[in-house]
Amino acid sequence: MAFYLTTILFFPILGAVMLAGIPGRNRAAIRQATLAIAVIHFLIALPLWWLYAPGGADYQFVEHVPWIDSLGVEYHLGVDGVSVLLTLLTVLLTPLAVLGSWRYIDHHVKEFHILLLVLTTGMLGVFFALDLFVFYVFWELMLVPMYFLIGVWGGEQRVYAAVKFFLYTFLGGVLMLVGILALYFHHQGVTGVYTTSLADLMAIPVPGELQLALFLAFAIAFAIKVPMFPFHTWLPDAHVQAPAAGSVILAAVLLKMGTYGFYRFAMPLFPEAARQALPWIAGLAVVGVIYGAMVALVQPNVKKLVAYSSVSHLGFVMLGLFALNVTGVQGSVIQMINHGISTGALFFICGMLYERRHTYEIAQFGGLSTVMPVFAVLFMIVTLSSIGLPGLNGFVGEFLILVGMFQNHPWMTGIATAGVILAAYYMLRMFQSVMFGDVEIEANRKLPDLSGREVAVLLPLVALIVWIGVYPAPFLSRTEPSVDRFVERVTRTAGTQPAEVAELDADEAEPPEAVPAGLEGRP
Amino acid sequence: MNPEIQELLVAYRVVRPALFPVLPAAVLTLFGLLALLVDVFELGRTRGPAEGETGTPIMAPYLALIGTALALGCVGWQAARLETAGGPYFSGMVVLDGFGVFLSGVVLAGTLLTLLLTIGYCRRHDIHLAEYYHLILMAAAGMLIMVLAGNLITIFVGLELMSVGVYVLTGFRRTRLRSVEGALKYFVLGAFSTGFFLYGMALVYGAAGTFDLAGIRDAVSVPPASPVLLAGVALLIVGFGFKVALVPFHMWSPDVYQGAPAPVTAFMATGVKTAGFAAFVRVFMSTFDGLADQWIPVLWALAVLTMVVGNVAAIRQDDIKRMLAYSSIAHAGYLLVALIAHSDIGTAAFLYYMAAYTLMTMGAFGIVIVLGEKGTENTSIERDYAGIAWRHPLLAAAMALFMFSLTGIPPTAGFVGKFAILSAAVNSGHVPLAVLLVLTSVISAYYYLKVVVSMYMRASEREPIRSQVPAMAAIALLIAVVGVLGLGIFPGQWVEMARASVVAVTGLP
Amino acid sequence: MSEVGVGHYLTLSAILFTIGAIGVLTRKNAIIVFMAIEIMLNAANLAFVTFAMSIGDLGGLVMVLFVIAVAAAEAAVGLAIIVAMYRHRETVNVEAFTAMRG
Amino acid sequence: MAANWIWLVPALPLAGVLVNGLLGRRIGKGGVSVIGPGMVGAAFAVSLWLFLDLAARAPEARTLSQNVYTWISAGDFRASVAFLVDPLSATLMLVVTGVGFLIHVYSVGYMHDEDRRGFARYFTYLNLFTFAMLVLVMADNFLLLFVGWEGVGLCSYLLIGFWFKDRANATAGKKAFIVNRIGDFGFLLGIFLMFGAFGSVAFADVLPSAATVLDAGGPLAFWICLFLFVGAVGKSAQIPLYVWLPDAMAGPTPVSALIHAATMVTAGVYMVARSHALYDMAPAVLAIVAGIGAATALYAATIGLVQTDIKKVLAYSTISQLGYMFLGVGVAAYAAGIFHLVTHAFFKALLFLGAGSVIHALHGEQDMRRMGGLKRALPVTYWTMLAATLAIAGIPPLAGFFSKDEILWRTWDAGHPVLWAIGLATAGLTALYMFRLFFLTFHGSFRGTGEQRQHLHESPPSMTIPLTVLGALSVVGGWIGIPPAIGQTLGGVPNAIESWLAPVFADAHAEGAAHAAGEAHAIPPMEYALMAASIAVALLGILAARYLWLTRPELPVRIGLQFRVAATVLSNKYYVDELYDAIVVRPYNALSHFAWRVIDEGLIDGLVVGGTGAVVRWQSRVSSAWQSGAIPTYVTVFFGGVVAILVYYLFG
Repeated sequence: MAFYLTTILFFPILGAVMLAGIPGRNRAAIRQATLAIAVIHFLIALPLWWLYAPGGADYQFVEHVPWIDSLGVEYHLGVDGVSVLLTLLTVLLTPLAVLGSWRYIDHHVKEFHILLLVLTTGMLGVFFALDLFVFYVFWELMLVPMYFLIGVWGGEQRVYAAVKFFLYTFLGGVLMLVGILALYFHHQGVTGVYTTSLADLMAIPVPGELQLALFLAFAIAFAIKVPMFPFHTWLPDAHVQAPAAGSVILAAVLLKMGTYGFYRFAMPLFPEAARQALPWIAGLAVVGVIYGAMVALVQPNVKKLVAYSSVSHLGFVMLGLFALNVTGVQGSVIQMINHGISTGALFFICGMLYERRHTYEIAQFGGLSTVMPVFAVLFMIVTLSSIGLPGLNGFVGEFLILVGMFQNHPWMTGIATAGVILAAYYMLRMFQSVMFGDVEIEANRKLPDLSGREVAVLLPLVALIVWIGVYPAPFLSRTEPSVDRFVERVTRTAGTQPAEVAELDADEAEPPEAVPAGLEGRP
Repeated sequence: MNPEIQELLVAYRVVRPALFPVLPAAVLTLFGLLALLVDVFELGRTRGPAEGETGTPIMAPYLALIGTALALGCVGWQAARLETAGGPYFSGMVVLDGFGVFLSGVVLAGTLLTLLLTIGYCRRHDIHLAEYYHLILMAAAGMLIMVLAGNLITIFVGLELMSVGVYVLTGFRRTRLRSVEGALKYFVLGAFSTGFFLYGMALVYGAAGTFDLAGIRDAVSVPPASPVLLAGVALLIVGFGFKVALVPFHMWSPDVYQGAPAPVTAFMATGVKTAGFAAFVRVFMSTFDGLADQWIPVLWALAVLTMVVGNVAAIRQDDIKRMLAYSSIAHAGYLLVALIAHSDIGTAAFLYYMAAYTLMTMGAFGIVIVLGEKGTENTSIERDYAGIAWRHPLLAAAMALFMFSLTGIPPTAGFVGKFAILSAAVNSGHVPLAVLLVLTSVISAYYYLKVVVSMYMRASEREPIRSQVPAMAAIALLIAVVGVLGLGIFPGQWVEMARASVVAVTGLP
Repeated sequence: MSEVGVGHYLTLSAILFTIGAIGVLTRKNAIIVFMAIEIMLNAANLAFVTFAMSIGDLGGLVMVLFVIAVAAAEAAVGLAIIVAMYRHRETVNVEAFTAMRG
Repeated sequence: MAANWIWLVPALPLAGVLVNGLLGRRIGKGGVSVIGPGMVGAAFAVSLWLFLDLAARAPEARTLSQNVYTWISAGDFRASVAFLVDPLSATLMLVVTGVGFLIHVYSVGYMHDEDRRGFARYFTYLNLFTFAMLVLVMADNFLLLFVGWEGVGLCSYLLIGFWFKDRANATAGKKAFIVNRIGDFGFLLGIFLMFGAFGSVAFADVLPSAATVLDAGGPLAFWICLFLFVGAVGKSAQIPLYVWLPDAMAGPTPVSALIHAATMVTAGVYMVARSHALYDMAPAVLAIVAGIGAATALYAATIGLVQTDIKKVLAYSTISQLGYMFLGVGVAAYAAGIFHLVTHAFFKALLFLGAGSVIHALHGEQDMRRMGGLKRALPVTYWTMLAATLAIAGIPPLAGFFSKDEILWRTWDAGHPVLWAIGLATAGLTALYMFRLFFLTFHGSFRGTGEQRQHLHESPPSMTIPLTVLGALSVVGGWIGIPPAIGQTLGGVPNAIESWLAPVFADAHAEGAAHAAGEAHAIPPMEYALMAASIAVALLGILAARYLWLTRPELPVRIGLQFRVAATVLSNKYYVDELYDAIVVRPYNALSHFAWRVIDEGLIDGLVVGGTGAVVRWQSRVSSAWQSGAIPTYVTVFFGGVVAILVYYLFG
């Protein structure tokens, strides 16, 4: 198990290389091969679910290999509960994305699948990285394949959307890079050691003003990715233009990198600044919740509507992170997964609509329940999940976020809670326009219902929607210790820092008790 | 034994170690002359198509290649022997230090790649003169001299050897207006700047009483600086600024880059810039070390202007060579930031970036070169590059890699280089400069992406480019690709090497 | 007072240099521009010689030799370029060559 | 142990959902007809068993609970899927499964014309509803209650829009869901506050300690209760969130009977009663509850008076009766509120089913102006409807009389004469509009088309049997709650329901407990007087209805013309929908549009992002302009640079 994470991380690249050997003309073979690779990848990563020991070390499956000695950069990977869940989400969505693109992608099939696999590696790297340099490398790396996915296989405005996506994210990224460097030299100034290791950087106190500035540098990068209001305008364009699989990955995983960034880097590294900025960020999150819901309401385009709904949903996630208590953060984490599942499914659904009618205009549909009953059922469940119906996954996350946040910031939460009304409004309105009523447009009269392949795409997601909604305990329990530590770290006051750090070190030095044999703790 | 021979041997034993630092330059010169000579005697040429016409030189290109490779080997030898290498050489006119050796390697790598790319280019565009190779080697020799110079005179000589060669190379396709126009502009402005450079040298000489870099440092280390010295420094900044194309001394470069034959442009963008910066950095980091407070503000302003103007102007270019010219102006701005950092970290960053920059720029021009067709270089991004990704997938992928590297996206050499420069800037407290650097990089992303967009996301509306990649060019491109990725993914030893090379530069004799 | 000193030589050199520079700035004829540049180089030569004499160092004089050699080389190349240019446009007006711009 | 089998009650309908939903098309209509009602019937049987098990215990030991699993546990927050069966929930379980079973059976007949897929879908939804409603009433914590709460809302949405091909139906469903969500928003805030105050949302933690944690009349208690009540207002269609219920009549009629009359809409009443320990700490909110209840009762009754759609009349009647229930719980007569809930479930379900039978017979006709004289054609329907109408009108000894009177008396007794008067007036109006409906439908002459007349037929047994059963319940249902005032005269007949519920309500309401225990104490003479008054008012209403719509049918028209403004306002339901549309929906939509077009596309994307791009492009043009291509320009710029640096060094 020494290089378990590395195996997971680079397996898709290996797959991509193999794929490169298949002649581009043989599309079926490429699709099948990619599917096989993605499924194997999923199976390789799946044991994480069991092998990860929630009560064990902070980070597990840790890998530590010197990389750039002179800069103090190490190839340092590890996962905690949150990254385990996000990893599994990622590896689950990749095969589904392949399946979902089976017919959607009809040109340059080989290149598409290669990029999809490379993208997977990029995303996983972000979730595994315990070194800021490594993190940044993967953060930017995944930009490239996504850029191509949008730009080459997207809709009419694809180039504009792709470039906008790239520039927005890149802008945030480079500012963060300056922040990383400032922190790096600050650490060197304090300890005399050059390092980009997250744990080491977390161990030193950062003076107030510097901390705030650095936090902002990180926060802007992540806020763009989340995306938080008002940094969100790249999202609708990117989503509308991206091919179905691209939208799915974008919504389900890429956006999580923003919130994950807050969780893993921005907030633990700069806890005091995070607390100082809390009213602003939480305020923006609340605005995002309401604003996203409002703008979603008036969209004439299904995909754009779902895109704006993401702005709203991720506002909830941000709110939960800044609840700064375990309940809220747990909700936030579970909501990251939920959003990935539900919105991922919604974008698959958009893709299925598009495959049939080559349009996303809501007005072009109507009455589809009659002609596509199976589709109607699945679409309905996903819609309900998205509006947070209790018993489905969305509710668990939203409720925990709100109940957690409410304990600290009742007014903001009160406003954000109104989001649940608005969500019902725009989602049901869209659902009704697409699915209910009589079939009025001739082209819709003979639409085929979902094929077996399409059902296979949606079914796992729907199963998860119900599972998390009904029995979220396995998910919550896996993240609870990690979230505990996060909350403890972020809420700790400055005065107690040295002692706490020492304690932390002591903890790390002890062999983790609950880790099964053969798993490494932190060295 | 014949006493004369013995005498010669003794002389050789004395001379040999003294020649050691200039060995690569000597090898280049030798082979350059050889290439010219064999051609003069019409050796190694194919028969011309008609009686009395010249054929294609066969031997000259390979002589040039071999010479460059040998020179590179000599640099390797130098690197290996660096620690035991004594000095001073040529009374201090030449220094042999890690800094110089590293950059010699970079220059020669650039030259080698240029040559590899040139051979196919010349064949395609019917350039059948061996002088071409001769000039490249001589210019490269000039560059090496600049890189190792320990004296302002040496710098000047190297500079001129390089410049004159490149003037001619720029106008080499003399039947084409643009080539000649480029040469004219380069020449007039180059000579003009030489005037300033010389006058600056004179003033510094007047203030310090010597041309020797170490001597000048000793002389000027006592403040306050006299106005004569400051004026001299100012004019040296102008002179170097011209060679490396800093705004506002950059205006020649877009026109010249666009007009010159593509391999020459590549050579200029890499070799000339490297050599210019090498001397620039050496003079300012060591010789004018004590005057840092005086020159940093000026360079600061120039860096800001260079990064902004270079990047901003690039976004509206359609000609890829012109776009790359502006891009190289912008990169000069980044490199200047490393100099402004005024620290070992900064210098190491400079070295690393120079290597990375050479590889990625060379790669980008390499693609430009191989995509040319007989009679046209196919340089329009919008028209010629549209949709080539699906016709030439490997070339396009490589081009995309170079573009992303120039943008600074990991895992490429460009990213690590930018990381290094940013580190240096932040470490020295030039955070605003660092922020400006990254913001202008975002602008740069726009025009680099434009190339990618055109290649991958636009449909071609012209008849397809028929282009075969000559084997030599393929090797060059492969080297560039491997280099860009290698320096990006495993930058460790290169960073290490750059760091180690810096130690020596401060220990200037 | 009336002794011709370093200051005078340097002033002359500076004046020459300025004349040369202004020549480059104002004249359009490539050959005249080139000659103006030569004036600048020679102004620098004058400065070298002056400083060399005042310091008592040979370096400056050596430098002048290099400059003269380089100027000759540049003249050769420069004139060749001007000839090539004339072949294209039948003019040596530098403003006539603006095929590349922007 | 009975407690170990509690889960079976909700699980049975859930099994029905799975079978009907997944295999519905395979097992066919016949299979679905067995599974759908069968599962609910089985749930009823289990409920009955649990009820008997409870009844066999000592009053203070009448609590069964079962923790199925921990649902959510995150940080301090914990919520379980756990069920509580106590007298209150047992009562509701019986109502839900019992009435639910009858309506399921009825539906088999009513929905007969649906195709296979639709039939299965219908029973899937209906079973799902039963499941959710059972979760709601059996939950042992507020969060699980909320699950059921939203679950029933979902089913309501699905069933209202069951015939989704007509966009109006789907729209009505959507409206119901969204308006309910507004209430749920309040409910959620209430839960948040409660969790903050108590650190738990379980009944067992919150309710017993309410008196110690909350200050009586304090702001915390006030806000918790008020927010919870907002939820109740939404779900139980009270002012100002009642607007969805009349539209909800778009659903199939059995659905209206089950969801929009008998069970779901009473969830608010149940919830207030369940959390009475909290409400007792917030008298101000109780006053609001009572006030809104009374106002809604009267208000809806006035609208009901002029509606012509038979189901709309019943819908407004439901709103009105729910108002009564809130009036009851608002004056802390929780048992009385629940009592009315139970009796109302019987007679209102019956009224809807009867109306359904009529509609069925008339092939979908719902306008009373095209009915009349159906007495002969639909005898079973007629007689059962009569029982129900009398019950709702409050004629003794039918069900409605006892429960309604109990509420009125307790209102008076609690010192709210004004609310009592409103209640009384409403009682009169209820009798009036219900008999208007009755007379217009069954008496007089038939006003429909000839074709309709030919096809008039009594409904099949699957429909008439439930009608009969409910008819019987409407008659006798009230006898479980005979007030002492009558009970003592009858020889000590106890108030069964009150004493049954006493363990639930006793702790907070000592007086009620004593009252309920059937202890003989002086009956104030006022109680008899008020009783007489309400009977008189009811009779008056019936007579007036008879006069207006049977004897002088042209008179209502004349009155309408006379008071044209009032009539228009009433028949347009006080223009409240239009009002909401104007002050909420349209501004919200307009604002959304503004946010999109102006803020998103204009300000952020246009001005900031586009502006940045424009500035860069403009700069680029400027740079290009300098790059003129002419050597003199280049030299000049170059020289400018030289001069600038020299000036900086020599003069700077």
